[in-house]
Amino acid sequence: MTVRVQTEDFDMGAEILKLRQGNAGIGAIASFVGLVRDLHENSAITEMVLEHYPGMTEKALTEIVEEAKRRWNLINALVIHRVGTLRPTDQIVLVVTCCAHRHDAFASCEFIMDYLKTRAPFWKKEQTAKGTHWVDARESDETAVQRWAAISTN
Amino acid sequence: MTVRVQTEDFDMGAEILKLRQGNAGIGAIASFVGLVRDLHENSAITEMVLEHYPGMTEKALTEIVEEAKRRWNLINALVIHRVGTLRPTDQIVLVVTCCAHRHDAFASCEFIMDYLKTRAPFWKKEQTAKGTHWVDARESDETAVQRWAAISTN
Amino acid sequence: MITLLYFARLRESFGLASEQAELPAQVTDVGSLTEWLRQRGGVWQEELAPGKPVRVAVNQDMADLATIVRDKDEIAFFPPVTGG
Amino acid sequence: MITLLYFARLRESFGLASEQAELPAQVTDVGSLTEWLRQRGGVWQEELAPGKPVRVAVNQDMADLATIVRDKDEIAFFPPVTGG
Repeated sequence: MTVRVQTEDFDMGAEILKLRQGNAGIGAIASFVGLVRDLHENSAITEMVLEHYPGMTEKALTEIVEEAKRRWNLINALVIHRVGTLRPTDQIVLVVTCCAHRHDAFASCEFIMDYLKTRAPFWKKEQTAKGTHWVDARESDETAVQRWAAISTN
Repeated sequence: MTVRVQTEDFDMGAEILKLRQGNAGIGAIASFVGLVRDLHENSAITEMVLEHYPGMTEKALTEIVEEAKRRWNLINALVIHRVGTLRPTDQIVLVVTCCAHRHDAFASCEFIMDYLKTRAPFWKKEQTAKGTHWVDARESDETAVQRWAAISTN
Repeated sequence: MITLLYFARLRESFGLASEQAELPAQVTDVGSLTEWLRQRGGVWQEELAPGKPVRVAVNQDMADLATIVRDKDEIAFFPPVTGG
Repeated sequence: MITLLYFARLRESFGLASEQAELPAQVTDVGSLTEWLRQRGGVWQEELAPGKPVRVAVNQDMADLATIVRDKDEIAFFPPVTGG
Protein backbone atom coordinates (compact mmCIF):
# COMPACT_ATOMS: atom_id res chain seq x y z
CA MET A 1 0.00 0.00 0.00
CA THR A 2 1.60 3.24 -1.17
CA VAL A 3 0.49 6.85 -0.85
CA ARG A 4 2.40 9.71 -2.48
CA VAL A 5 1.89 13.48 -2.76
CA GLN A 6 4.18 15.02 -5.36
CA THR A 7 4.59 17.89 -7.81
CA GLU A 8 5.96 15.63 -10.59
CA ASP A 9 3.78 13.88 -13.15
CA PHE A 10 3.35 10.09 -12.98
CA ASP A 11 3.50 7.23 -15.51
CA MET A 12 0.36 5.21 -14.89
CA GLY A 13 1.44 2.16 -16.89
CA ALA A 14 4.83 1.93 -15.13
CA GLU A 15 3.25 2.44 -11.69
CA ILE A 16 0.73 -0.36 -12.23
CA LEU A 17 3.39 -2.73 -13.55
CA LYS A 18 5.50 -2.08 -10.43
CA LEU A 19 2.49 -2.57 -8.17
CA ARG A 20 1.47 -5.97 -9.54
CA GLN A 21 4.92 -7.40 -10.24
CA GLY A 22 5.60 -10.80 -8.73
CA ASN A 23 2.04 -11.37 -7.52
CA ALA A 24 0.24 -13.95 -9.68
CA GLY A 25 -2.72 -13.91 -7.28
CA ILE A 26 -3.87 -10.58 -8.73
CA GLY A 27 -6.66 -11.13 -11.26
CA ALA A 28 -8.25 -7.67 -11.34
CA ILE A 29 -6.83 -4.15 -11.36
CA ALA A 30 -9.12 -1.13 -11.27
CA SER A 31 -7.67 2.32 -11.70
CA PHE A 32 -8.77 5.90 -11.87
CA VAL A 33 -7.02 8.97 -13.26
CA GLY A 34 -8.33 12.49 -12.61
CA LEU A 35 -7.36 15.16 -15.15
CA VAL A 36 -7.57 18.95 -15.28
CA ARG A 37 -10.48 19.90 -17.55
CA ASP A 38 -10.42 23.06 -19.61
CA LEU A 39 -13.87 24.02 -18.39
CA HIS A 40 -15.41 24.37 -14.93
CA GLU A 41 -18.92 25.70 -14.50
CA ASN A 42 -18.72 27.25 -17.98
CA SER A 43 -15.48 29.17 -17.43
CA ALA A 44 -12.39 28.33 -19.48
CA ILE A 45 -9.58 27.28 -17.16
CA THR A 46 -6.03 28.27 -18.08
CA GLU A 47 -4.28 27.06 -14.95
CA MET A 48 -4.93 25.45 -11.58
CA VAL A 49 -2.96 25.43 -8.32
CA LEU A 50 -3.34 22.54 -5.89
CA GLU A 51 -2.50 23.18 -2.24
CA HIS A 52 -2.28 20.54 0.49
CA TYR A 53 -1.55 20.13 4.22
CA PRO A 54 1.83 18.35 4.37
CA GLY A 55 1.68 15.56 6.91
CA MET A 56 -2.07 15.46 7.37
CA THR A 57 -2.72 14.81 3.67
CA GLU A 58 -0.52 11.70 3.61
CA LYS A 59 -2.06 10.56 6.92
CA ALA A 60 -5.62 11.02 5.60
CA LEU A 61 -4.86 9.14 2.36
CA THR A 62 -3.25 6.28 4.30
CA GLU A 63 -6.30 6.03 6.56
CA ILE A 64 -8.63 5.91 3.53
CA VAL A 65 -6.62 3.08 1.95
CA GLU A 66 -6.55 1.20 5.28
CA GLU A 67 -10.32 1.52 5.54
CA ALA A 68 -10.69 0.14 1.99
CA LYS A 69 -8.44 -2.76 3.02
CA ARG A 70 -10.74 -3.54 5.94
CA ARG A 71 -13.79 -3.55 3.66
CA TRP A 72 -12.54 -5.47 0.60
CA ASN A 73 -9.98 -8.13 -0.28
CA LEU A 74 -7.31 -5.70 -1.36
CA ILE A 75 -3.97 -7.23 -2.35
CA ASN A 76 -2.27 -3.93 -3.11
CA ALA A 77 -3.20 -0.29 -3.65
CA LEU A 78 -1.61 2.95 -4.78
CA VAL A 79 -2.63 6.60 -4.48
CA ILE A 80 -0.63 9.39 -6.13
CA HIS A 81 -1.89 12.98 -5.88
CA ARG A 82 -0.13 15.92 -7.43
CA VAL A 83 0.16 19.43 -5.95
CA GLY A 84 1.40 22.72 -7.40
CA THR A 85 0.54 24.30 -10.72
CA LEU A 86 -1.33 22.19 -13.30
CA ARG A 87 -2.86 22.90 -16.71
CA PRO A 88 -5.76 21.42 -18.72
CA THR A 89 -5.15 17.74 -19.67
CA ASP A 90 -2.56 17.39 -16.84
CA GLN A 91 -2.95 14.38 -14.57
CA ILE A 92 -4.03 15.24 -10.99
CA VAL A 93 -4.60 11.93 -9.23
CA LEU A 94 -4.09 8.19 -9.71
CA VAL A 95 -5.80 5.48 -7.65
CA VAL A 96 -5.06 1.80 -8.35
CA THR A 97 -6.47 -1.24 -6.56
CA CYS A 98 -5.25 -4.82 -7.10
CA CYS A 99 -7.51 -7.71 -6.09
CA ALA A 100 -8.22 -11.32 -6.96
CA HIS A 101 -11.69 -10.45 -8.33
CA ARG A 102 -13.14 -7.49 -10.19
CA HIS A 103 -15.92 -6.45 -7.83
CA ASP A 104 -13.45 -5.84 -4.99
CA ALA A 105 -11.19 -3.89 -7.35
CA PHE A 106 -13.94 -1.60 -8.72
CA ALA A 107 -15.60 -0.97 -5.35
CA SER A 108 -12.40 -0.22 -3.42
CA CYS A 109 -11.09 2.09 -6.17
CA GLU A 110 -14.30 4.14 -6.26
CA PHE A 111 -14.47 4.15 -2.45
CA ILE A 112 -10.93 5.58 -2.20
CA MET A 113 -11.75 8.31 -4.77
CA ASP A 114 -15.00 9.27 -3.02
CA TYR A 115 -13.27 9.56 0.36
CA LEU A 116 -10.26 11.35 -1.10
CA LYS A 117 -12.59 13.98 -2.60
CA THR A 118 -14.19 14.79 0.78
CA ARG A 119 -11.66 13.80 3.46
CA ALA A 120 -8.14 14.46 2.16
CA PRO A 121 -6.91 18.06 2.65
CA PHE A 122 -6.35 19.35 -0.88
CA TRP A 123 -7.64 22.64 -2.25
CA LYS A 124 -7.95 23.75 -5.85
CA LYS A 125 -7.54 27.32 -7.05
CA GLU A 126 -8.53 27.96 -10.65
CA GLN A 127 -7.31 30.62 -13.01
CA THR A 128 -9.81 31.73 -15.65
CA ALA A 129 -10.11 34.82 -17.87
CA LYS A 130 -12.06 36.40 -14.98
CA GLY A 131 -9.17 35.90 -12.54
CA THR A 132 -8.39 33.30 -9.87
CA HIS A 133 -10.84 31.73 -7.44
CA TRP A 134 -10.90 28.87 -4.93
CA VAL A 135 -13.08 25.97 -6.06
CA ASP A 136 -16.09 25.36 -3.81
CA ALA A 137 -16.74 21.91 -2.36
CA ARG A 138 -19.59 20.12 -4.14
CA GLU A 139 -22.62 18.75 -2.37
CA SER A 140 -22.60 15.74 -4.73
CA ASP A 141 -19.20 14.67 -3.40
CA GLU A 142 -20.57 14.52 0.13
CA THR A 143 -23.57 12.52 -1.12
CA ALA A 144 -21.21 10.11 -2.90
CA VAL A 145 -19.21 9.40 0.23
CA GLN A 146 -22.26 8.93 2.44
CA ARG A 147 -23.53 6.23 0.09
CA TRP A 148 -20.71 3.92 1.29
CA ALA A 149 -22.03 3.94 4.86
CA ALA A 150 -25.13 2.14 3.61
CA ILE A 151 -23.51 -0.20 1.09
CA SER A 152 -22.49 -3.72 1.97
CA THR A 153 -19.07 -4.75 0.73
CA ASN A 154 -20.05 -7.86 -1.19
CA MET B 1 -14.97 4.08 -29.32
CA THR B 2 -12.59 1.23 -30.13
CA VAL B 3 -12.94 -2.53 -29.74
CA ARG B 4 -10.07 -4.91 -30.47
CA VAL B 5 -9.57 -8.68 -30.21
CA GLN B 6 -5.91 -9.64 -30.54
CA THR B 7 -3.27 -12.20 -29.60
CA GLU B 8 -0.62 -9.54 -28.81
CA ASP B 9 -0.15 -7.97 -25.41
CA PHE B 10 -1.14 -4.31 -24.86
CA ASP B 11 0.50 -1.28 -23.23
CA MET B 12 -2.17 0.17 -20.99
CA GLY B 13 -0.43 3.52 -20.39
CA ALA B 14 0.15 4.13 -24.10
CA GLU B 15 -3.43 3.10 -24.98
CA ILE B 16 -4.93 5.51 -22.44
CA LEU B 17 -2.69 8.36 -23.55
CA LYS B 18 -3.80 7.81 -27.16
CA LEU B 19 -7.46 7.63 -26.13
CA ARG B 20 -7.51 10.92 -24.22
CA GLN B 21 -5.14 12.93 -26.40
CA GLY B 22 -6.46 16.25 -27.61
CA ASN B 23 -9.61 16.18 -25.48
CA ALA B 24 -9.36 18.60 -22.55
CA GLY B 25 -13.01 17.91 -21.64
CA ILE B 26 -12.03 14.56 -20.13
CA GLY B 27 -11.77 14.86 -16.35
CA ALA B 28 -12.10 11.21 -15.31
CA ILE B 29 -10.69 7.97 -16.71
CA ALA B 30 -11.62 4.63 -15.18
CA SER B 31 -9.89 1.49 -16.33
CA PHE B 32 -9.84 -2.20 -15.64
CA VAL B 33 -7.23 -4.83 -16.43
CA GLY B 34 -7.96 -8.54 -16.05
CA LEU B 35 -4.96 -10.82 -15.49
CA VAL B 36 -4.39 -14.59 -15.54
CA ARG B 37 -4.15 -15.80 -11.93
CA ASP B 38 -1.97 -18.74 -10.97
CA LEU B 39 -4.82 -20.31 -9.06
CA HIS B 40 -8.42 -21.18 -9.98
CA GLU B 41 -10.63 -23.09 -7.57
CA ASN B 42 -7.52 -24.31 -5.72
CA SER B 43 -5.74 -25.72 -8.78
CA ALA B 44 -2.42 -24.25 -9.91
CA ILE B 45 -2.76 -22.95 -13.47
CA THR B 46 0.21 -23.29 -15.79
CA GLU B 47 -1.42 -22.07 -18.99
CA MET B 48 -4.71 -20.84 -20.40
CA VAL B 49 -6.13 -20.77 -23.91
CA LEU B 50 -8.73 -18.18 -24.88
CA GLU B 51 -11.02 -18.97 -27.80
CA HIS B 52 -13.47 -16.56 -29.42
CA TYR B 53 -16.04 -16.33 -32.22
CA PRO B 54 -14.45 -14.05 -34.85
CA GLY B 55 -16.98 -11.51 -36.05
CA MET B 56 -19.59 -12.05 -33.36
CA THR B 57 -17.15 -11.22 -30.54
CA GLU B 58 -16.29 -7.81 -32.01
CA LYS B 59 -20.00 -7.19 -32.70
CA ALA B 60 -20.99 -8.10 -29.13
CA LEU B 61 -18.27 -5.88 -27.63
CA THR B 62 -19.31 -2.96 -29.86
CA GLU B 63 -22.94 -3.36 -28.79
CA ILE B 64 -21.94 -3.40 -25.10
CA VAL B 65 -19.94 -0.17 -25.52
CA GLU B 66 -22.83 1.44 -27.44
CA GLU B 67 -25.21 0.51 -24.64
CA ALA B 68 -22.83 2.08 -22.08
CA LYS B 69 -22.76 5.22 -24.24
CA ARG B 70 -26.57 5.40 -24.14
CA ARG B 71 -26.58 5.08 -20.35
CA TRP B 72 -23.73 7.42 -19.33
CA ASN B 73 -21.93 10.50 -20.61
CA LEU B 74 -19.11 8.63 -22.27
CA ILE B 75 -16.61 10.75 -24.19
CA ASN B 76 -14.47 7.82 -25.34
CA ALA B 77 -14.02 4.13 -24.55
CA LEU B 78 -11.68 1.29 -25.37
CA VAL B 79 -11.96 -2.49 -25.04
CA ILE B 80 -9.02 -4.79 -25.83
CA HIS B 81 -9.41 -8.55 -25.27
CA ARG B 82 -6.66 -11.05 -25.95
CA VAL B 83 -7.11 -14.55 -27.35
CA GLY B 84 -4.72 -17.49 -27.72
CA THR B 85 -2.35 -18.92 -25.13
CA LEU B 86 -1.75 -16.94 -21.94
CA ARG B 87 0.16 -17.63 -18.71
CA PRO B 88 -0.20 -16.45 -15.09
CA THR B 89 0.33 -12.66 -14.69
CA ASP B 90 -0.42 -12.14 -18.43
CA GLN B 91 -2.93 -9.41 -19.27
CA ILE B 92 -6.27 -10.69 -20.66
CA VAL B 93 -8.52 -7.68 -21.02
CA LEU B 94 -8.43 -3.88 -20.84
CA VAL B 95 -11.50 -1.64 -20.52
CA VAL B 96 -11.08 2.15 -20.39
CA THR B 97 -13.81 4.79 -20.13
CA CYS B 98 -13.22 8.55 -20.49
CA CYS B 99 -15.81 10.96 -19.08
CA ALA B 100 -16.11 14.47 -17.69
CA HIS B 101 -16.93 13.17 -14.21
CA ARG B 102 -15.85 10.16 -12.16
CA HIS B 103 -19.22 8.53 -11.46
CA ASP B 104 -19.90 8.08 -15.19
CA ALA B 105 -16.38 6.69 -15.70
CA PHE B 106 -16.57 4.13 -12.88
CA ALA B 107 -20.11 2.98 -13.65
CA SER B 108 -19.63 2.59 -17.41
CA CYS B 109 -16.32 0.73 -16.97
CA GLU B 110 -17.82 -1.78 -14.53
CA PHE B 111 -20.93 -2.12 -16.71
CA ILE B 112 -18.82 -2.98 -19.77
CA MET B 113 -16.83 -5.59 -17.79
CA ASP B 114 -19.99 -7.20 -16.35
CA TYR B 115 -21.59 -7.47 -19.79
CA LEU B 116 -18.38 -8.64 -21.44
CA LYS B 117 -18.17 -11.48 -18.89
CA THR B 118 -21.63 -12.79 -19.73
CA ARG B 119 -22.43 -11.63 -23.29
CA ALA B 120 -19.21 -11.64 -25.32
CA PRO B 121 -18.30 -15.00 -26.89
CA PHE B 122 -14.97 -15.91 -25.28
CA TRP B 123 -14.15 -19.26 -23.69
CA LYS B 124 -11.29 -20.11 -21.35
CA LYS B 125 -9.56 -23.46 -21.20
CA GLU B 126 -7.18 -23.96 -18.30
CA GLN B 127 -4.17 -26.20 -18.04
CA THR B 128 -3.39 -27.48 -14.56
CA ALA B 129 -1.30 -30.38 -13.21
CA LYS B 130 -4.49 -32.49 -13.55
CA GLY B 131 -4.81 -31.73 -17.28
CA THR B 132 -6.87 -29.27 -19.30
CA HIS B 133 -10.50 -28.29 -18.72
CA TRP B 134 -12.96 -25.69 -19.97
CA VAL B 135 -13.82 -23.09 -17.35
CA ASP B 136 -17.49 -23.15 -16.29
CA ALA B 137 -19.54 -19.96 -16.37
CA ARG B 138 -20.10 -18.51 -12.91
CA GLU B 139 -23.53 -17.79 -11.48
CA SER B 140 -22.12 -14.64 -9.81
CA ASP B 141 -21.33 -13.14 -13.24
CA GLU B 142 -24.96 -13.48 -14.28
CA THR B 143 -26.05 -11.89 -10.99
CA ALA B 144 -23.62 -9.00 -11.57
CA VAL B 145 -25.03 -8.25 -15.01
CA GLN B 146 -28.65 -8.43 -13.89
CA ARG B 147 -27.97 -5.79 -11.26
CA TRP B 148 -27.63 -3.17 -14.03
CA ALA B 149 -31.23 -3.67 -15.16
CA ALA B 150 -32.36 -2.30 -11.80
CA ILE B 151 -29.77 0.46 -11.37
CA SER B 152 -30.44 4.02 -12.43
CA THR B 153 -27.62 5.65 -14.31
CA ASN B 154 -27.15 8.76 -12.15
CA MET C 1 -27.28 -24.21 -47.35
CA ILE C 2 -26.75 -23.17 -43.73
CA THR C 3 -23.42 -22.74 -41.94
CA LEU C 4 -23.07 -24.43 -38.56
CA LEU C 5 -20.29 -23.37 -36.18
CA TYR C 6 -19.19 -25.05 -32.92
CA PHE C 7 -16.99 -23.47 -30.25
CA ALA C 8 -15.00 -24.46 -27.17
CA ARG C 9 -16.14 -27.70 -25.48
CA LEU C 10 -18.69 -28.42 -28.25
CA ARG C 11 -16.08 -28.03 -30.99
CA GLU C 12 -13.86 -30.53 -29.16
CA SER C 13 -16.67 -33.00 -28.40
CA PHE C 14 -17.99 -32.98 -31.97
CA GLY C 15 -14.46 -32.91 -33.44
CA LEU C 16 -15.85 -30.27 -35.78
CA ALA C 17 -15.40 -26.47 -35.96
CA SER C 18 -17.84 -25.84 -38.79
CA GLU C 19 -19.95 -27.51 -41.45
CA GLN C 20 -22.21 -26.56 -44.35
CA ALA C 21 -25.55 -28.32 -44.57
CA GLU C 22 -28.69 -28.24 -46.72
CA LEU C 23 -31.48 -26.80 -44.57
CA PRO C 24 -33.53 -29.92 -43.66
CA ALA C 25 -37.23 -29.67 -44.47
CA GLN C 26 -38.32 -30.14 -40.86
CA VAL C 27 -36.03 -27.38 -39.55
CA THR C 28 -37.78 -24.01 -39.10
CA ASP C 29 -36.23 -22.67 -35.88
CA VAL C 30 -33.37 -23.22 -33.42
CA GLY C 31 -35.44 -25.80 -31.52
CA SER C 32 -36.03 -28.05 -34.56
CA LEU C 33 -32.42 -27.54 -35.74
CA THR C 34 -31.13 -28.72 -32.35
CA GLU C 35 -33.46 -31.72 -32.48
CA TRP C 36 -32.16 -32.58 -36.00
CA LEU C 37 -28.51 -32.43 -34.74
CA ARG C 38 -29.42 -34.51 -31.67
CA GLN C 39 -30.63 -37.29 -33.96
CA ARG C 40 -27.03 -37.82 -35.07
CA GLY C 41 -26.74 -39.65 -31.72
CA GLY C 42 -23.58 -40.19 -29.63
CA VAL C 43 -21.89 -36.98 -28.50
CA TRP C 44 -24.51 -34.92 -30.39
CA GLN C 45 -27.33 -36.41 -28.36
CA GLU C 46 -25.29 -36.03 -25.19
CA GLU C 47 -24.02 -32.45 -25.58
CA LEU C 48 -27.32 -31.12 -26.97
CA ALA C 49 -29.57 -32.96 -24.49
CA PRO C 50 -32.43 -30.78 -23.17
CA GLY C 51 -31.33 -28.93 -20.03
CA LYS C 52 -27.65 -28.79 -21.07
CA PRO C 53 -26.34 -25.20 -20.87
CA VAL C 54 -25.85 -24.69 -24.61
CA ARG C 55 -26.10 -21.22 -26.17
CA VAL C 56 -27.07 -20.58 -29.79
CA ALA C 57 -26.42 -17.54 -31.99
CA VAL C 58 -28.14 -16.98 -35.35
CA ASN C 59 -26.23 -14.68 -37.70
CA GLN C 60 -24.09 -13.59 -34.74
CA ASP C 61 -27.02 -12.54 -32.54
CA MET C 62 -27.93 -14.48 -29.42
CA ALA C 63 -30.96 -16.66 -30.12
CA ASP C 64 -33.40 -18.93 -28.30
CA LEU C 65 -35.29 -22.09 -29.26
CA ALA C 66 -37.99 -20.07 -31.03
CA THR C 67 -35.60 -18.05 -33.23
CA ILE C 68 -36.37 -18.68 -36.93
CA VAL C 69 -33.70 -20.42 -39.03
CA ARG C 70 -33.56 -19.67 -42.78
CA ASP C 71 -31.44 -20.73 -45.74
CA LYS C 72 -27.97 -19.04 -45.79
CA ASP C 73 -28.05 -18.44 -42.01
CA GLU C 74 -24.93 -18.84 -39.86
CA ILE C 75 -25.88 -20.73 -36.69
CA ALA C 76 -23.36 -21.18 -33.87
CA PHE C 77 -23.56 -23.55 -30.88
CA PHE C 78 -21.38 -22.93 -27.80
CA PRO C 79 -21.23 -23.18 -24.00
CA PRO C 80 -21.99 -20.18 -21.73
CA VAL C 81 -19.20 -17.63 -22.21
CA THR C 82 -16.27 -17.27 -19.80
CA GLY C 83 -14.07 -14.43 -21.06
CA GLY C 84 -12.68 -11.35 -19.36
CA MET D 1 2.49 27.29 22.88
CA ILE D 2 0.12 26.09 20.21
CA THR D 3 0.74 26.06 16.45
CA LEU D 4 -1.99 27.49 14.23
CA LEU D 5 -2.07 26.69 10.50
CA TYR D 6 -4.24 28.27 7.80
CA PHE D 7 -4.81 26.87 4.31
CA ALA D 8 -6.23 27.91 0.95
CA ARG D 9 -8.75 30.78 1.06
CA LEU D 10 -8.20 31.30 4.83
CA ARG D 11 -4.40 31.55 4.42
CA GLU D 12 -4.93 34.22 1.75
CA SER D 13 -7.60 36.16 3.68
CA PHE D 14 -5.54 36.20 6.89
CA GLY D 15 -2.30 36.81 5.00
CA LEU D 16 -0.84 34.16 7.30
CA ALA D 17 0.17 30.52 6.76
CA SER D 18 1.07 29.73 10.38
CA GLU D 19 1.65 31.25 13.78
CA GLN D 20 2.78 30.19 17.24
CA ALA D 21 0.69 31.42 20.16
CA GLU D 22 0.53 31.01 23.93
CA LEU D 23 -2.59 28.99 24.72
CA PRO D 24 -4.99 31.67 26.04
CA ALA D 25 -6.51 30.91 29.46
CA GLN D 26 -10.08 30.90 28.17
CA VAL D 27 -9.34 28.43 25.32
CA THR D 28 -10.19 24.82 26.15
CA ASP D 29 -11.60 23.49 22.89
CA VAL D 30 -11.95 24.27 19.16
CA GLY D 31 -15.07 26.33 19.85
CA SER D 32 -13.38 28.69 22.33
CA LEU D 33 -10.24 28.87 20.17
CA THR D 34 -12.34 29.94 17.17
CA GLU D 35 -14.08 32.55 19.33
CA TRP D 36 -10.69 33.87 20.49
CA LEU D 37 -9.48 34.22 16.88
CA ARG D 38 -12.77 35.87 15.87
CA GLN D 39 -12.13 38.61 18.44
CA ARG D 40 -9.21 39.79 16.31
CA GLY D 41 -11.97 41.37 14.21
CA GLY D 42 -11.84 42.22 10.47
CA VAL D 43 -11.20 39.24 8.18
CA TRP D 44 -10.94 36.96 11.24
CA GLN D 45 -14.44 37.81 12.36
CA GLU D 46 -15.67 37.52 8.80
CA GLU D 47 -14.06 34.23 7.76
CA LEU D 48 -14.72 32.49 11.09
CA ALA D 49 -18.29 33.75 11.52
CA PRO D 50 -20.68 31.05 12.80
CA GLY D 51 -22.22 29.17 9.87
CA LYS D 52 -19.19 29.69 7.58
CA PRO D 53 -18.04 26.35 6.13
CA VAL D 54 -14.70 26.21 7.99
CA ARG D 55 -13.06 22.87 8.86
CA VAL D 56 -10.67 22.38 11.78
CA ALA D 57 -8.07 19.66 12.37
CA VAL D 58 -6.35 19.12 15.72
CA ASN D 59 -3.00 17.33 15.46
CA GLN D 60 -3.91 16.35 11.87
CA ASP D 61 -7.21 14.69 12.77
CA MET D 62 -10.52 16.21 11.74
CA ALA D 63 -12.09 17.94 14.75
CA ASP D 64 -15.33 19.65 15.74
CA LEU D 65 -16.19 22.54 18.08
CA ALA D 66 -16.06 20.26 21.14
CA THR D 67 -12.60 18.83 20.42
CA ILE D 68 -10.23 19.61 23.32
CA VAL D 69 -7.26 21.91 22.62
CA ARG D 70 -4.10 21.49 24.73
CA ASP D 71 -0.68 23.12 24.95
CA LYS D 72 1.68 22.00 22.10
CA ASP D 73 -1.27 21.08 19.80
CA GLU D 74 -1.19 21.81 16.07
CA ILE D 75 -4.55 23.25 15.02
CA ALA D 76 -5.36 23.88 11.36
CA PHE D 77 -8.22 25.95 9.90
CA PHE D 78 -9.27 25.43 6.28
CA PRO D 79 -12.23 25.42 3.85
CA PRO D 80 -13.98 22.16 2.83
CA VAL D 81 -11.54 20.13 0.73
CA THR D 82 -11.65 20.04 -3.08
CA GLY D 83 -8.91 17.68 -4.28
CA GLY D 84 -8.95 14.74 -6.66
